[in-house]
Amino acid sequence: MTNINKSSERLIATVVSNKRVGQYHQILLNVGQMVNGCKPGNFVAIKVGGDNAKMILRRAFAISRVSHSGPYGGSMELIVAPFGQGSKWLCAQIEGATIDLIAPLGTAFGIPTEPVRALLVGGGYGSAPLFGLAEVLKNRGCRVDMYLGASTGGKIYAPMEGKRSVNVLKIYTEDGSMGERGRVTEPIPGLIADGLVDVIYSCGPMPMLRAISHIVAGSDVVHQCAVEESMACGVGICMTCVLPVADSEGNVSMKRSCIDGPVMDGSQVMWDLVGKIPEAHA
Amino acid sequence: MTNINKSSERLIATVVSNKRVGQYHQILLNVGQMVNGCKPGNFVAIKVGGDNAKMILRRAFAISRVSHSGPYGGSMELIVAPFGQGSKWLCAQIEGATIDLIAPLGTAFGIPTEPVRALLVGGGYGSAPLFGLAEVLKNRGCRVDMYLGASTGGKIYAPMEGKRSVNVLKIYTEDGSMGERGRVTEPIPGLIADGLVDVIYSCGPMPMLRAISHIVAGSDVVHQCAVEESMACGVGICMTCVLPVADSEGNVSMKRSCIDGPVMDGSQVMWDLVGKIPEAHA
Amino acid sequence: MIDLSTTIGNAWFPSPLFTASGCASSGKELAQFIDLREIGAVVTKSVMSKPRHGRPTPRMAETPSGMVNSIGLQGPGIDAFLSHDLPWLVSQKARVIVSIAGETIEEYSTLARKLRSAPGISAVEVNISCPNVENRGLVFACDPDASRRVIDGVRKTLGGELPIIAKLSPDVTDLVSIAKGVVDAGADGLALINTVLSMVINLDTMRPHLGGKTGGLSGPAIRPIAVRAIYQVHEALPHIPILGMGGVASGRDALELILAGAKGISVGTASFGDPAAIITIQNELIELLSVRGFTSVAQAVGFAHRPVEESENS
Amino acid sequence: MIDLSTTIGNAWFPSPLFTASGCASSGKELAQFIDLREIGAVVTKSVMSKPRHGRPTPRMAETPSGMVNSIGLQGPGIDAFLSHDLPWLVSQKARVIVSIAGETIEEYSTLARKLRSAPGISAVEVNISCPNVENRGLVFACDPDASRRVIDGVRKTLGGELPIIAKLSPDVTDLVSIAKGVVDAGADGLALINTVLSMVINLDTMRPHLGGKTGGLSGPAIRPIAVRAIYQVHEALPHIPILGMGGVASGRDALELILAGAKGISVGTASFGDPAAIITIQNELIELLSVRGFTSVAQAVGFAHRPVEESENS
Ligand SMILES: Cc1cc2nc3c(=O)[nH]c(=O)nc-3n(C[C@H](O)[C@H](O)[C@H](O)COP(=O)(O)OP(=O)(O)OC[C@H]3O[C@@H](n4cnc5c(N)ncnc54)[C@H](O)[C@@H]3O)c2cc1C
Ligand SMILES: Cc1cc2nc3c(=O)[nH]c(=O)nc-3n(C[C@H](O)[C@H](O)[C@H](O)COP(=O)(O)OP(=O)(O)OC[C@H]3O[C@@H](n4cnc5c(N)ncnc54)[C@H](O)[C@@H]3O)c2cc1C
Ligand SMILES: Cc1cc2nc3c(=O)[nH]c(=O)nc-3n(C[C@H](O)[C@H](O)[C@H](O)COP(=O)(O)O)c2cc1C
Ligand SMILES: Cc1cc2nc3c(=O)[nH]c(=O)nc-3n(C[C@H](O)[C@H](O)[C@H](O)COP(=O)(O)O)c2cc1C
Ligand code: FES
Ligand code: FES
Repeated sequence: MTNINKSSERLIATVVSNKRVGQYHQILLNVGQMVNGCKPGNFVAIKVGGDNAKMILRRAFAISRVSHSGPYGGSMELIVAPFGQGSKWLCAQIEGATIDLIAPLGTAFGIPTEPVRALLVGGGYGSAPLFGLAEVLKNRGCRVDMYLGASTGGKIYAPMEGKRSVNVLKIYTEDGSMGERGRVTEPIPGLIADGLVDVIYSCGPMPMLRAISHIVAGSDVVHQCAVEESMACGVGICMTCVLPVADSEGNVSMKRSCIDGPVMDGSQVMWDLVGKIPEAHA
Repeated sequence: MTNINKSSERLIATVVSNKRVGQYHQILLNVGQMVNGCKPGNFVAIKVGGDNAKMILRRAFAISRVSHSGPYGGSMELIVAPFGQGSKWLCAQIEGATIDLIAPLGTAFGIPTEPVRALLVGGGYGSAPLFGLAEVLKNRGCRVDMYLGASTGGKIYAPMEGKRSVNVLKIYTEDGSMGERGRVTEPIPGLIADGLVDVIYSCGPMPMLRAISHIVAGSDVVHQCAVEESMACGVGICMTCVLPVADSEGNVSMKRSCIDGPVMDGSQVMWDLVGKIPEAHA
Repeated sequence: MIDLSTTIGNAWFPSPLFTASGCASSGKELAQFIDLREIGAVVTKSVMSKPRHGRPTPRMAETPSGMVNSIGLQGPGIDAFLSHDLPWLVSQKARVIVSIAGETIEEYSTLARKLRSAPGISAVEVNISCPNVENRGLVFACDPDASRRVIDGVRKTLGGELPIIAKLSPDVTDLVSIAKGVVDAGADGLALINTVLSMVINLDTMRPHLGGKTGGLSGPAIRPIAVRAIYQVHEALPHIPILGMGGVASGRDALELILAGAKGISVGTASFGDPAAIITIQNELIELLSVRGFTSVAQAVGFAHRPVEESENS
Repeated sequence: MIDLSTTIGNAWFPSPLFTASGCASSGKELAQFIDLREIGAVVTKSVMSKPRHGRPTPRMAETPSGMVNSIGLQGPGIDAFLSHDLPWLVSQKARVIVSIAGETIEEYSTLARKLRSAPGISAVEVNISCPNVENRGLVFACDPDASRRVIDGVRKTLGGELPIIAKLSPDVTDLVSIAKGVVDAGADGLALINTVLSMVINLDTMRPHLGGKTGGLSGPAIRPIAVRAIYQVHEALPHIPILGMGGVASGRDALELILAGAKGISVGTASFGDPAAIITIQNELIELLSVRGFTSVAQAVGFAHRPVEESENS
């Protein structure tokens, strides 16, 4: 056997609740034992549109966090932006609806064995998995700062409860409608220069991940980012979700972000080649 | 302008109720003023599967009857057999759901100006429009007998209220599970021989309509039947729903059952040519 | 305000939205649902020399996001068409593109001759996706030489008056060379695409479902094939107007085909699901164009072919 | 009990359900969801001589009941395939059909030579839907002569040991003649159909969405095209085994292709929506066959072609 997709399974889950939070929907799904295999960074692939749908591919969503004991047993939370027809369908599902999902999928954020100073950077709904991650890091004795950014306040996802595990939470919006005006990446060079960060965990739009990678380049800061590429299968069989990644010897290959990601080492992703193809193999 | 599809319109109707009756669903839709244009024999074309459906064509259903004044204004009743994915979807719609429909469509049963002895023959859900028709005929002073047939009792649709307008109601099932065992067409030759029938109105499977046409052939009995052909558009623009019909001079042409039907003169339908094509045009 | 007008050859249309041949019958049936003057033109069902019964039923099967039909060109024949259907459309002030179909090269020319003197026609669409009885039933549109000869005959008969739109089939290895051939032979525009040859087996009878066995696939399922066909042909023949069609069911679909290179859009199967679809699509298209800063349809035609700018490349 | 077994050339398979090339990667990824021994065979992603990065992203766009992909044959190359992927599949006791792809006729033969001595292979699928670099990038499968020469080269290199399945493209005017050509050149079976050439325009960038511009349409949208292709080819070449594919997502779809003439069914895009789809389809197929009174898959192959009985005709 292999380790790929290990402990992934398909499940028909029930919607426990669906609340609007800013411009997102916070959707809680009853998934039972499945929570035991879910780690921060993993994602779920959801069938959308119902039985007669013309949509044939699953949609990927980060697992925001899981709860092992709830009134309904294990549950999983998703933060969903109503974007196109699939995510809108999901956001329209009410309590009691059933959802066909496959999880947990993909790689998880690496958890340091020592207490480190961690900076968690989230863009838009990218903050979703960071709160679960913060909890784990906090339990390991890490110092956890979280910087969240978005174009506008309605796109900042930062639940009250989530803040418990975080030492500092800063919010940046481009229109200044919440927190400070500006980009979430702007303060990072200063933090690094001041030696306040050992590891950056990031999740959000690709340009944000790319910018962070460029910022940490040359420093000792480790950068683990959760990438987001268009996925047809989510389980490694279609090769649509690839991006160029260098191995330790500098050989570049097109890695699948669904099984070799979504969490990747930011320093190995060849950001300038994303959407292009590397030089032909020798 | 033209008379084709006259008074047809598209409407988003609300489901007032949806009850299981035997193997059918009795679905009541709130359609407001539209009822004024609906006559027995007309049908409705319904969009199925919801917004993201892979089903692109409407489904046709006979208008079972309309009520002008209800608690919700005008309403329309359909009797639907859950057959394939479209009709199953419709049967699954609950009170309050909205339905995209176009109605009234097609020809209606011709109503005699004099009181006649009318025999209404229904097969399966084909009885649906006959109860509304019976009411109209009764009000014109006609004697109305109704014979309903199906393979089994669960497929007989004969609502209590409907029986008011009917002088005699007889039921035939092939398995004998309800009414008399046998086919609904069996007693008809006797009735005709005894001179008890002036007009037969029929609605049901094509073989039943064909059998009745053969029975009345040579007699003076008028046969108005509501045919059922597979329809892509329901409004006369696709030419999928045709069947061979002779005009008074005996010229056969392929008539559209959606606009030249569904109610047709049974003596003009070339039953032996259905599913074939007539000789080439001279 | 968006300038919706478009031209094909010397014909001018106030809107780029047309019915698709065979999907609006003669126009009468739609008049209850839409005002025929509001659309670019009614493209009539392909008419042949003689009246025709068409293929046996069943004539259609629904498939995922599509349908397969085998109508077989049922129709009244050109004479009845010219004496009944056309005058009615003209009386309604609808613009009309007449689609013609034949079984021989001669039949197409005969049809063209009859159209020549008929008033009120904006253009002729030549449906060459018909079996050529003179050549083993090989579909004209699948044979570069026969395609060319059909258009050549129609051109010669029509003279320069009416624009000719050659309607091509996607069921060919090299669409661009067929397109070039018919343009050389005198076509002013191209209609892309006709239906895709398909089949459905009925699982009850366990035989082909359609009376005509094979049929043509249409509807949203084929839209990506239509986009590719239009893009390829517009790339090769950027100055030839294309009437695009294949699965257009919304303004976004219409815009996709226009960006690929279509100057006009025919709406076919979508009208079966909603007889007023063409008007909805037109309104959605106006909205989508204006959001993108276009002030005319013409600006958007083939826009997907524009060279990549340096800034995008980085 | 239904006898599910099927054969292609001298290869025997316990089930007619196969993965589709490029839709199961190397097999490892699916092993969490299905037992690879339960299906007919794993058809591997087409492998080329050298490792390849494939096409730039985006590589896919969803379309109504379908998707368009342009992966561009990303893969590790034949040597890595033979030293890693194949031994793993063999260790799992999975039956394996290796799909090969090349840019020159010579490359196909080279690949065949390497497969010849590799243990554990049931058959070779030759994906000829690749651009021929020696002939203006014209896809082999669209060129009758090049198709034949590829198969001829592979046949000569392989000798008689391994069955050869030639995988054809539907994007041709005359599929039957291409099929006949490759059978004459030594193909034991045919795989029908590869994806349909398509394009999607992105309405935000207003350019072709895929990095590779055009791509291949797959999924339920193309099923009616696949059924037609299989039916046509089975009619012309009733004794040649066909591995059918194109939009199969349920047991009913698999049965439809089998009735049209397929001896085996590859499940591609449906596995993206559900990695265990192939097992569900297999179970549904068993049920549908038995309801219809079949005791084996073999009885149903091409059943839609049986002559019409008198009783049906009346
Ligand atoms: C690993 C991963 C985690 C994600 N986590 C979240 C999350 O927590 N919350 C959230 O709201 N969204 C998340 N997304 C993005 C989400 O998958 C897309 O917004 C969604 O698939 C859009 O589907 P649609 O039908 O609404 O849009 P459409 O545009 O109709 O989708 C068409 C196709 O494009 C793909 N697609 C469209 N947008 C994206 C995108 N941004 N990324 C990847 N594929 C896309 C779809 O999956 C689908 O196959 C995540 C994506 C990935 C890959
Ligand atoms: C004028 C008319 C009146 C009808 N009245 C009723 C009624 O009162 N109650 C009722 O239950 N059914 C009625 N039917 C039949 C009903 O339209 C079909 O059962 C229904 O369309 C099946 O759709 P589906 O999606 O469930 O089946 P599917 O088999 O999935 O349908 C696929 C396609 O085939 C067509 N089709 C399938 N079966 C039939 C059929 N028997 N007749 C016509 N088209 C068919 C569908 O419309 C659809 O386009 C009527 C049909 C017509 C033409
Ligand atoms: C029922 C039906 C009948 C058609 N009849 C014709 C025809 O007579 N002549 C013609 O050129 N095309 C005919 N077509 C093809 C359409 O005009 C159009 O090219 C094709 O359906 C693709 O567009 P759509 O997906 O919008 O329907 C027909 C299509 C359908 C569905
Ligand atoms: C993402 C993707 C990758 C594919 N890669 C290959 C390939 O490498 N070789 C090949 O012969 N066919 C390839 N195909 C075609 C499939 O094997 C199959 O012929 C086609 O997708 C139709 O089947 P489906 O509708 O079940 O997917 C690919 C298809 C998809 C969707
Ligand atoms: S999404 Fe299919 S391989 Fe990653
Ligand atoms: S259903 Fe389209 S013409 Fe009758």
